[in-house]
Amino acid sequence: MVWRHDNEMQRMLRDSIEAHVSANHSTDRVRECREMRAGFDPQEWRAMADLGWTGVLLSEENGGTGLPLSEALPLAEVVGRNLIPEPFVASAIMAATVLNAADNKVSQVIAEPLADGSRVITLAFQEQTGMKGATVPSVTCKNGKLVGNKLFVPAWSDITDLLVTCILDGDLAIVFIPGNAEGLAASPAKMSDGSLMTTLEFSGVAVEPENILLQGQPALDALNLAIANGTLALCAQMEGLATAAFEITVDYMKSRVQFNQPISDFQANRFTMVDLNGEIELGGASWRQALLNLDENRFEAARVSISAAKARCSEMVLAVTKASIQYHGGIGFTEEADIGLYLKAALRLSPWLGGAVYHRMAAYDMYREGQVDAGK
Amino acid sequence: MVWRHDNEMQRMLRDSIEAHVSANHSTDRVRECREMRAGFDPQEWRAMADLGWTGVLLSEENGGTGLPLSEALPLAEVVGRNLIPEPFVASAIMAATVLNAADNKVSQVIAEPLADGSRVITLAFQEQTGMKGATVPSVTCKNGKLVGNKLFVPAWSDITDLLVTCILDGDLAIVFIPGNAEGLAASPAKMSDGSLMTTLEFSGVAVEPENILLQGQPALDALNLAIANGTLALCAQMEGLATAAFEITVDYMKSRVQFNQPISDFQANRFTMVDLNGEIELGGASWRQALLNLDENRFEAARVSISAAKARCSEMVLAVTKASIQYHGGIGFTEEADIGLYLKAALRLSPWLGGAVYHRMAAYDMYREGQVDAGK
Amino acid sequence: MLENNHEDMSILSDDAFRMKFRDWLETTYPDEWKNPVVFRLHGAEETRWLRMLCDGGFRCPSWPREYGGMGLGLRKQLIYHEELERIGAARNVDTGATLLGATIIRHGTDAQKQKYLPEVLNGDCLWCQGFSEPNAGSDLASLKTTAVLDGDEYVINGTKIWTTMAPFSHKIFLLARTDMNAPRPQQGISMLIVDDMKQEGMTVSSITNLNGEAEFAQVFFDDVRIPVTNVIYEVNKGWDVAKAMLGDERIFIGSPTLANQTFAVLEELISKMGKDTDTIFKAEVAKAFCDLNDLRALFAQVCDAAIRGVADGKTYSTIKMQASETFKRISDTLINVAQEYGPSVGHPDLDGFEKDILAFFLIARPSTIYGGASEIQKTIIARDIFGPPAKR
Amino acid sequence: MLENNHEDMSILSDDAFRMKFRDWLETTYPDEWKNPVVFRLHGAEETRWLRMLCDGGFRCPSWPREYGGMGLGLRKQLIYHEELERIGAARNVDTGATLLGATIIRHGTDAQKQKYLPEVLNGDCLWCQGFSEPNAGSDLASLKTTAVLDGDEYVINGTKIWTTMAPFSHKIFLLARTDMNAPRPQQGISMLIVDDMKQEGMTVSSITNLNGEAEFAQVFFDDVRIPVTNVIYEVNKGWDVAKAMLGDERIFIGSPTLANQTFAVLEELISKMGKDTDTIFKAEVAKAFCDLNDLRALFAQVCDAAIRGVADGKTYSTIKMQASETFKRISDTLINVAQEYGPSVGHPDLDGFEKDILAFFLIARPSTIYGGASEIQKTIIARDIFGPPAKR
Repeated sequence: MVWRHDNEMQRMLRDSIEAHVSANHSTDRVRECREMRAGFDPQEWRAMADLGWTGVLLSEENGGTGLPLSEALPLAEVVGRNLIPEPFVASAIMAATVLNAADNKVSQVIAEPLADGSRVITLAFQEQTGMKGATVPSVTCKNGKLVGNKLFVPAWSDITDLLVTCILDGDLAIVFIPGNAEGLAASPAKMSDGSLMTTLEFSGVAVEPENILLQGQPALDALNLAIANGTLALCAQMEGLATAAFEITVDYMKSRVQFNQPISDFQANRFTMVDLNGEIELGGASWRQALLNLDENRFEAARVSISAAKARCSEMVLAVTKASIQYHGGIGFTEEADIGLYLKAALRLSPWLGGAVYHRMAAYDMYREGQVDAGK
Repeated sequence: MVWRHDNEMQRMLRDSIEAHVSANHSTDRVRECREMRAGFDPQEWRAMADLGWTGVLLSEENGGTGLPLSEALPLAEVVGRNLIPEPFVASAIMAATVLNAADNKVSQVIAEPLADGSRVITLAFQEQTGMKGATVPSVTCKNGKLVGNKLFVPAWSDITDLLVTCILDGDLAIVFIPGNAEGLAASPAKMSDGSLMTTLEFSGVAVEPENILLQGQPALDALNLAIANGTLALCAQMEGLATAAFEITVDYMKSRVQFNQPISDFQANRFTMVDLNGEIELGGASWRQALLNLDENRFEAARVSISAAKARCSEMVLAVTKASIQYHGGIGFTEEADIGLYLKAALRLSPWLGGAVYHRMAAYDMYREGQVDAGK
Repeated sequence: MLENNHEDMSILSDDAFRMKFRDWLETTYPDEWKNPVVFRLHGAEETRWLRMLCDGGFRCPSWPREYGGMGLGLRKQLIYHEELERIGAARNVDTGATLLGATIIRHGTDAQKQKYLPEVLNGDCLWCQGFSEPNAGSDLASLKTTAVLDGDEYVINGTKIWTTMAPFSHKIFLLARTDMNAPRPQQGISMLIVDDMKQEGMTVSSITNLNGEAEFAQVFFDDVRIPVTNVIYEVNKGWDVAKAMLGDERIFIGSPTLANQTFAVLEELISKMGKDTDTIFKAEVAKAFCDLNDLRALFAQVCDAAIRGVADGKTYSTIKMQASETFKRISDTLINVAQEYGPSVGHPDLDGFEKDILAFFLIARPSTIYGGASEIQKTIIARDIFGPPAKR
Repeated sequence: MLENNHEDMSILSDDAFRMKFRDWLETTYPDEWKNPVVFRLHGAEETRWLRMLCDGGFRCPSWPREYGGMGLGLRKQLIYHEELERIGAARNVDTGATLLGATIIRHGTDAQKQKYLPEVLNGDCLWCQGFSEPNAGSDLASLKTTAVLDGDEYVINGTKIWTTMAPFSHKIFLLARTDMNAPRPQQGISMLIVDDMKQEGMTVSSITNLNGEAEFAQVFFDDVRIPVTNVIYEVNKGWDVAKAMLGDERIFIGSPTLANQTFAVLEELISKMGKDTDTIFKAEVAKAFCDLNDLRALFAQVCDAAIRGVADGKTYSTIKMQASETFKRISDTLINVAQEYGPSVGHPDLDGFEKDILAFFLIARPSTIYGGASEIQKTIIARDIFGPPAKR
């Protein structure tokens, strides 16, 4: 994709990341992490923090570098491209967005260990499958006690703390809950990529008043922005993943000889790969356009185009990795081949924050609502 | 499709038809008929009647040969394969099915000119787009007067008479209305294949008591069977059409040289045609299975499988004819090339009696209803 | 003589230019040509429109001002096209400006420039392009039309097909084989001009398309004589000239305009049919919507790349293929959603709906054939991804 | 000695046979193997099951009774498979009966029949098949394993891969090159038997698949010695023998069983997720339903044709490809409908739902690779439609 280019800051960031990744990361490490309890390595999380990854979005008051989202997304691409298992999007993008919005003394206290990589912060907001931004939570905070369940919470580990959405005095609120809080039960489920997706049950977890980070409209705005930023970063991550799988497959196809020619010479194979290349291009274009809308504060258009981008990228990353397996033949179905790691990561990322079927309809629904509003 | 075979009766019928068709029919005639007012040739309708086509399903009392549907369907295939514009399915299958169910003196009077080809009979029952069998009509028959509108009525012409569904004394009824009845206004619209699709407005058309052919459950059963038979015949017609378009395209691809080889040598083209061949096979298998269910009185299963077959065949006939245009290159986009006639006929047949999107969902809904019933 | 005496709009800000052209269009563009059911302007209509543009100072956006054009960069050219789309302008092929003119400016002699450019500018002369032949479609290099030198004239024999707007054109430029012994088929081809479509030996035979229009034709050359000065650039270098025609402007063939129009009709249709709340049909429209959204995003970004000068052949091929395939797919959706109304000739019998959806569907068919069939685009892209396949 | 002493079920009516087998299955089939989450029986489990069948008189439906089989025609074999599917039986590969046994019956010597058939019948001996090699997958004829005559022994060197159930098998039959100078790659290949997977020079190296199972292996042959009597049919005729293996029974690889199972899980899933009234997800399931419906129809009709003896290679290729592609597509739908639950290892954390949907998805992946990849099937079908492509 010669025709796309980074700006100065993006290029600097990308170069520094890629240097780190090629020195410290490999598919061997991906396999090792899959066997770890949390599916990622707290040591490496700290190393990433030292390079500024975990604080990339965090404001300077929060101990970060406060870069805009567009500058941070090359990181997400590299995370995707290299199957880096640490919870970059969940924590360094989504939780950080909420912390930036909170912007008070407590958020600084919470943000600091995220910035230095000693803790992971994750946002627990989802209570059902599929999603279209913020929904009214059933989790409540009454008399300082949090009650209810959250589903599909990513990035659960021994060093994870939580930002939890709940209803407080009839308003949406986001509260901070330490991972080891009393009354919190976690049921983590292992995913195809080795990561955990966790159901959290809050049975009267104490919420200190100073841990109420946001409430009312600011809470809703922060949640929506966190989901928007997270979805875009996830798109970038999926594009990175798909691009890497595509390249690995192209190389394999050029080397694999059947019937006296490399299988990359067979026209049907070539055309299928061209179609997939087109899907990657469309996915990449789609989330970049959505990012532009968000950057330029076209919120209505951004909502629509983020959903469209997520639909395309979710579908594309599966299409590319599935075809990659097919073109690897028997090899592709072995645990030993790296390409399977890409498929299993794609399976995890594709439905997270809402899958293709869901977002495609959501994009059109929101577009129509916007039109109807505009038409009033 | 060597592996499918006709039974004795089917083979006899097919041979006789094909002899007639090759002597009397051509794409020139298809073009001529498109310019005719009704989109078909009453002369040829009579010739087909002489060969027994119009009476193929009509019972012997009704002046026909009373063959079972399965024996009549090779005719529908030939009609599709040769783009025969006369309204075989609408009249000789659907209207005939109702007349057979009526089975009384009047039906004989009505059926006779159908059997001898002097008249066309068509069933006017549809009042909205998409369909899933019989629906409660809004057309009413009160005090001997028919009032209301029918949409998408096929086979309208100077020699067409009508069987109309309506509500009579709170029951579904099917009544006979001569095409020239007073109070009947027809608004025919020309379709891509030259045929007419007609909106009929009944503003107090007189219904003679003896022209009430069927009422209550028998009317409903007859209507459902007419739609079922018509849908299956339409599937057979679409399979015939798709098969012919496929063969024409294969021949063209073998003769068209680009880059020093016939375009049939390009693997991507070959594989796409293989996929389309698979769709034709699935479509053919699907309607034959549905026919078997209907023949063996498995009505629940028949309803499901007829919808599935219609979905597959409707989609398949468009896929095949669209690809046929693409593989004909510029030639395919000229009025002069025959292949365009196939596309235009496919456009007409595909949505008639309900399109693919509709029937796919209907098939699954009916299957689930059946399961739920069975589960009770 | 050629100089554009109108205001130099290349020095305006993008927004100022956009508003200037928009104002002009809003006061000038004929209502009867808006949101056309007829897709393209022909003949006298086209001449009228080109003259209006010329009089307004909005003619030939890409030509340098010294040749009478507007001298706009690619970004302003894109704005120009966006504004035409916004007003719902009918398409016109304008082969004279976009292909012939650009080529003459780049490769023509002074005499050719003096002779041909002014009459293109004021719309007096409409051109058509003679490249494809009955047996040289996607495989253009296998063309067989010959031009044999006879004194100071070339004598042309052969035939061209799919010559768009030939029945309405005054002149034609074509590729013909001038060296029958060249080692490779791409060599020995020259680009030639025939100054009069009605001159002796010329026959134009209209071809009616599936939609009933006669916009293109087969053109026969039977001992057609032209002066040697009617060669563009050098003899036997026609292939290079033809390739050079595919400049930045080929990006416009990847524009989502037709897909946009079709989608607008789709939305109107589903609403008129009362199916806009029917989830199952809405899902089809949602798919079309997302396809279009992403195509537009890709087009915008490829345009940026083209403006930066970094768009490559693979990128142009990608956007061309995606644009035509999306147009086709959305027109398919239009037909599917229309159900029984789909095959209606003219327009469906639906109150207040007057769009010819069948025409949209039919006109979309060849979009993946002309201007480089999808198969050709895929071959180009595959070569970029994998390298060329081994010769066997 | 080989004769089947059980009742001759080939003379029963189809219905009587069906009910007889059904009754036997219902009283005999172990509950713990029903509707398996583990897909296939291995090793000792398989031996136990084969012995149960043998004792019940239901072993080797296609073998003639004189060799101890049931001597059933294709129609009754289909009924046999339908009843196994009905009870939710686990699949077992049974290479010994379906491939090796059938081949020995057709091409083996009397000694080979006496030696090999009884132990296949009673389940004592499990076989695996050594065809594919690391560089000879779809292109089987390019295999490189050699067998060199040394006295009255062949000495085998080389390696086989994707050898299904090799870790659980006692014996292997393989293709090896016995004439290195044959003019065409298909010539000079023989089919050989190695009587002991543990004999000197044999190494079986398990390969773990994406689903974490170790059902297949790479098998290495390092100076493995076998007697010349272990050649099946004639020396250098192994290719013909291998092709002849693809008899009527290859229809079973086109069976919709796996697609059926996957669809049943899909329905259970959507209901457990409470999405069975959500139109947009239901539409995905409806598509899967229709795909399955049509596949089943096609399979039934191809079976009829096979029974009539008129199914040709194109038809077998079509049903194989459709069955595997449909299985794969429905498993894709399963994952899509599951949304966030899709990637769960084991099974999703959904009350009362214990199906491993990820395993269904992963196991579907190679279905379009093994047994003739979809690309190979398409090549075969295309040859039937168009004839072979010209040599260039």
